[in-house]
Amino acid sequence: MSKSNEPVLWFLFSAGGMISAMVFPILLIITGVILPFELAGEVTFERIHNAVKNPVVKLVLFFVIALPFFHWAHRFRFTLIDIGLKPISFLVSLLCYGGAITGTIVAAFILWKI
Amino acid sequence: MALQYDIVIVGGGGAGLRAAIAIGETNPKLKIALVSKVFPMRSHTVAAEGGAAAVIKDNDSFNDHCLDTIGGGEWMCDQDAVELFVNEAPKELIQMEHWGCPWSRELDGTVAVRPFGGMKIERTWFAADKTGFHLLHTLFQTSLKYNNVIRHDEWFATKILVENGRCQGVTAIEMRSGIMKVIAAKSVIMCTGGAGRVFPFTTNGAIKTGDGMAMAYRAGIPLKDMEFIQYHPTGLPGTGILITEAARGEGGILVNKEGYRYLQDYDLGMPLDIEDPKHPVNKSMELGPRDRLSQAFIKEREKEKTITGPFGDVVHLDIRHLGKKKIDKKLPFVRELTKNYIGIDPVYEPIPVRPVVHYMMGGIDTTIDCRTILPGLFAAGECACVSINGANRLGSNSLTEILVYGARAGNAAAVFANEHSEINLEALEKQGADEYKRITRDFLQKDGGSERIATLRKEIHQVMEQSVGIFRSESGLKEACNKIEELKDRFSSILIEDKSLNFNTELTSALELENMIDVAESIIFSALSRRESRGSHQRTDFLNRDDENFLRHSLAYRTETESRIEYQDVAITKWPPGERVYGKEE
Amino acid sequence: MTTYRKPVSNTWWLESKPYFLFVIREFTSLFVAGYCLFLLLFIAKAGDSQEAYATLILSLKSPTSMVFHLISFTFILYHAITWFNLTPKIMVFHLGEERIPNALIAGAVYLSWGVVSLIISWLILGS
Amino acid sequence: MATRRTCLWKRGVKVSETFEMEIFRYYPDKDNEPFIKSYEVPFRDDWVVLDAINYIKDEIDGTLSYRWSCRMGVCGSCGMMVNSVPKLTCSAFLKDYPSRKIRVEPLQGFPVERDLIFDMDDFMNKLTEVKPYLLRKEGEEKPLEEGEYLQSPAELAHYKQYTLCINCMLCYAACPIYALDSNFVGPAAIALAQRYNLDSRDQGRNQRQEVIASHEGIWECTFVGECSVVCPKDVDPAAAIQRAKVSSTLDWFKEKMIPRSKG
Ligand SMILES: Cc1cc2nc3c(=O)[nH]c(=O)nc-3n(C[C@H](O)[C@H](O)[C@H](O)COP(=O)(O)OP(=O)(O)OC[C@H]3O[C@@H](n4cnc5c(N)ncnc54)[C@H](O)[C@@H]3O)c2cc1C
Ligand code: SF4
Ligand code: F3S
Ligand code: FES
Repeated sequence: MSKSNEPVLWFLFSAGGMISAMVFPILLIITGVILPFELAGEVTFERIHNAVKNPVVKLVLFFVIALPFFHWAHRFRFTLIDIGLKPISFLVSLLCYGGAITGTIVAAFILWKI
Repeated sequence: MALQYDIVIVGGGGAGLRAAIAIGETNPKLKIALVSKVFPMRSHTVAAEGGAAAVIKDNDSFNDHCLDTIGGGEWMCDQDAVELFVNEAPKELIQMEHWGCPWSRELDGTVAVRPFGGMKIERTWFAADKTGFHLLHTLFQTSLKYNNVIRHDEWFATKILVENGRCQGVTAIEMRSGIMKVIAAKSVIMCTGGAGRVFPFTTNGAIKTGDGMAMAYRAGIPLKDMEFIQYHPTGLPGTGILITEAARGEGGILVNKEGYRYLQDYDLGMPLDIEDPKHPVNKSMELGPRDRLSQAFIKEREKEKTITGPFGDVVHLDIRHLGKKKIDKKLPFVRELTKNYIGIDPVYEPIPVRPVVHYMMGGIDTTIDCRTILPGLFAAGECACVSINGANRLGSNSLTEILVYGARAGNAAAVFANEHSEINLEALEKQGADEYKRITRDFLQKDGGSERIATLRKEIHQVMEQSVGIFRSESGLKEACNKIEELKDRFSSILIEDKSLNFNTELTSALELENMIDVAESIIFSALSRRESRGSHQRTDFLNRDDENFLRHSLAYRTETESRIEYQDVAITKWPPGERVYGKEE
Repeated sequence: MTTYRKPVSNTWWLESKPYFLFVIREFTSLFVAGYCLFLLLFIAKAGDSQEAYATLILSLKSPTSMVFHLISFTFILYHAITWFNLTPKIMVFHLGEERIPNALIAGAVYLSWGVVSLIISWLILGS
Repeated sequence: MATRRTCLWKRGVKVSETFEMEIFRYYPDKDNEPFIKSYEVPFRDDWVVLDAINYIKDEIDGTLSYRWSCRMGVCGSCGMMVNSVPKLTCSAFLKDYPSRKIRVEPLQGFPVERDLIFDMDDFMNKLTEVKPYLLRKEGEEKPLEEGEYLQSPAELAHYKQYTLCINCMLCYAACPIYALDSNFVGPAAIALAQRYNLDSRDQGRNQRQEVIASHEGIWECTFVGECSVVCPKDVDPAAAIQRAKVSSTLDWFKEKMIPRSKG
């Protein structure tokens, strides 16, 4: 019935869209001002370090990064097509989803390593 | 080159689509052409609001539906046709349900019914207040299933082709190219709808110019009961947009400028308080028949009890007491229309209304099988007169009629097509060529001309409103006869600026105008000859009903100069003529 | 018969405000991806060593970082708001005949946004 | 006489001089390039744009071609671009354009056949493709004698909104995606498919998915949302499409996760 792979791509896009909308604004505030300017007192390296080493946190972080990559890929693909790159839509898709897959692998690798 | 079909249906409204589906279902081998001057879903059935009547609930009976219809039509209905109609009605509406029509429902999931004017028991099925819209779209969408139905959308039919004493097709202009084609067929069904546009102030859309009636009339087929024209009591001033009778069915009331429910003065019963759980009482007061309500308005105006406004006099239709919730659920379209078109929110303010031309009881004379006197030509819907509506149609009977008789016409035409296979293509092509010549000569290649289409149209409007309105008289009608004569004359010097082929809507407007003049003529002559008052035909010089002489259908035949009127007996089976009783025990 | 078709220019999205806002909405995805990259960097450093992390925090004070964060924040906020506002269109609930009003669903989404943001701050920054 | 303020018909009609109305004209047989022609029209408070166009046709220039019929916003034929916004001209009041600059063009995104008339064939074909009629499984049709299918008001409420489409094509004219790629099935056709999919009496969703769940179906829509903004009947086709995406995605997962789950 599902005639294409669009459902998966759309699912990843939506999940990524939701996650980025929910958590990115607050993360931006934290990494943009709170941490550098110590607005919430000192947050120690140990605290952050231990957190990112925690397997559960790692798993969560993996999704928080990988899904938004797919959100970008899907959306950007259509944006480019809509504003005139339709003739090379295959190439556009390749680059976008390719980018997201690369991003996901890199994320997995980084999280794995630490 | 002629197109060849087994059956051609002219008109893609409710009647035409129902006919097409009927044939599509039972005769998948027959090739059907559905010719319509607008895309089928633009047909004016789309504008019907209130509902469609059929006996479905336990408290109702076929006998009551028949009697309401016949009494409502002041005994001018053919009773065999009414009985057939009433018996078939529930089946047709259930069929619509099975095709997906979103009927409004009771809590238990069965279809809901509402009261309507002139009906003793509530039996009007409805889909909020967009019933015609839902019926038409359901029919149109369902028709897409049948690949033997070939649509010719935006083709304008101009002439019925008769060969060898049989109807063998029509000519039609494909509007996008402007090319005229002969559409040959073994049988033809006319479903072209009404002709409200011959009047200035009407609920009818621009396309309702009586084309089919005029084509039949010119082909020698009589138009029946043309003098009976329904005014709906509640149209919006200015535009003539309809406020459905369902507004009164749900409990809305009509008041004059003093806030008085004036209908009680016109033999329509006594009002109950609007808070009374028994309000509104069926067949009484606001739920009386349309002819009586519209006439009451004129009398009220004579007493200077109506309200004056820039678009003429009005009375108020008050539905405020129903409350926002009920209005939004049952009458959302009423609210949408009044807000958009006159800036009134009926939740908070009464709606100004006045009578407006709404429906043609008369039409192409047909038998109960939808046959006309011309073999091979059938008709159904508002353009036809079988007749179930008599001198005054009851609201919500007509949507059901287009289904019952639409299907019947389809079946009858299929039988006819199966029995008559020979078609004289050569002769038809020649007729087609002549018709094309006529149109080119009279319109497309005509030089000069001085009469604007709009001017002539306005003049017909004027004369119709003045002389064939709610009340008529001999002197007015005679003047109208002369006027029509004059207009026919002036039509020959019509001005056509557009000589191009593609989508030449000036040409089609001219053809419509020609049709309107013919229909107007038949109306005026029929009204002149009927020297009595009955239903919607009220003569100030003949105040009473005259069963002795006029319990008969009038048939208008075309002649060189004017209509020739003949009469035909009304079919009476079980219900002898009696008094019309509203607002009291029968 | 011939027909006329108005050509669509590649700048169609500059020709009307709703279209322009739509394209801006779509372009927010670039900043989403950009911030993803930044997060990766942040995690790599935080998972590495105290020095690496400290250098990163220091660099966050730079104007470049601030400009990056500010612009990203603007676009991602636009993304978040448009996203939440459209959610009720996708999630349709009925209670009997009545449809649960869009405002209620959107309200619930905004509420959870607040809650999620609080939880995240608490988890990262502590009490 | 002016007793109430809100009431247009009572306040009286203001006919304040005239204004210039610009109309898109195109003759396929005479010239290949369309042009804009302006006409001097009375500016009446109670008039809609369609009234002004009718005035032009009746009194000034009989050669102007356009579609209209019901003049009550229900037949769907009078859609045009009014100052670049898709509108039903029978419900767009002149008084809502106080600047008195009105330009009328055919709905955008469609081939123009003549003046304000565009070619609807594409939509008619798409409508046919999405099977907009009630489908029942073999042998599950209820005979007419057994009466109606039961459907509660709540079940009716689930799809009712999507039945309200008048096929006016404003949504197509508003959708940039359709303008860019006319293969896109488009808002109204998808909303109508969804209308039947959500109808408790219908069992034909699988048959519609072929077209709906294809690339040219729901997946081409990028949720611009303008279709719903211009829709005169609040059908909200944008929502219909997004909801179809959700259910098609669920289908995909069901299919992949639970092999052979469909009967
Ligand atoms: C505002 C309004 C509200 C109404 N409400 C109700 C109601 O609540 N209940 C009720 O029972 N009735 C109601 N009626 C009456 C009812 O709607 C009509 O009588 C009925 O719909 C007529 O259907 P039809 O199929 O005969 O004609 P139409 O629907 O008018 O269709 C006519 C068809 O013929 C085609 N046609 C005409 N001329 C030509 C030509 N020359 N060439 C090619 N094609 C042509 C048109 O394109 C169109 O497709 C209402 C009517 C109006 C105007
Ligand atoms: S969805 Fe709305 S805008 Fe689109 S065709 Fe239907 S009614 Fe018109
Ligand atoms: S405008 Fe077009 S892109 Fe989708 S939401 Fe509407 S169909
Ligand atoms: S004329 Fe029918 S919708 Fe405008």
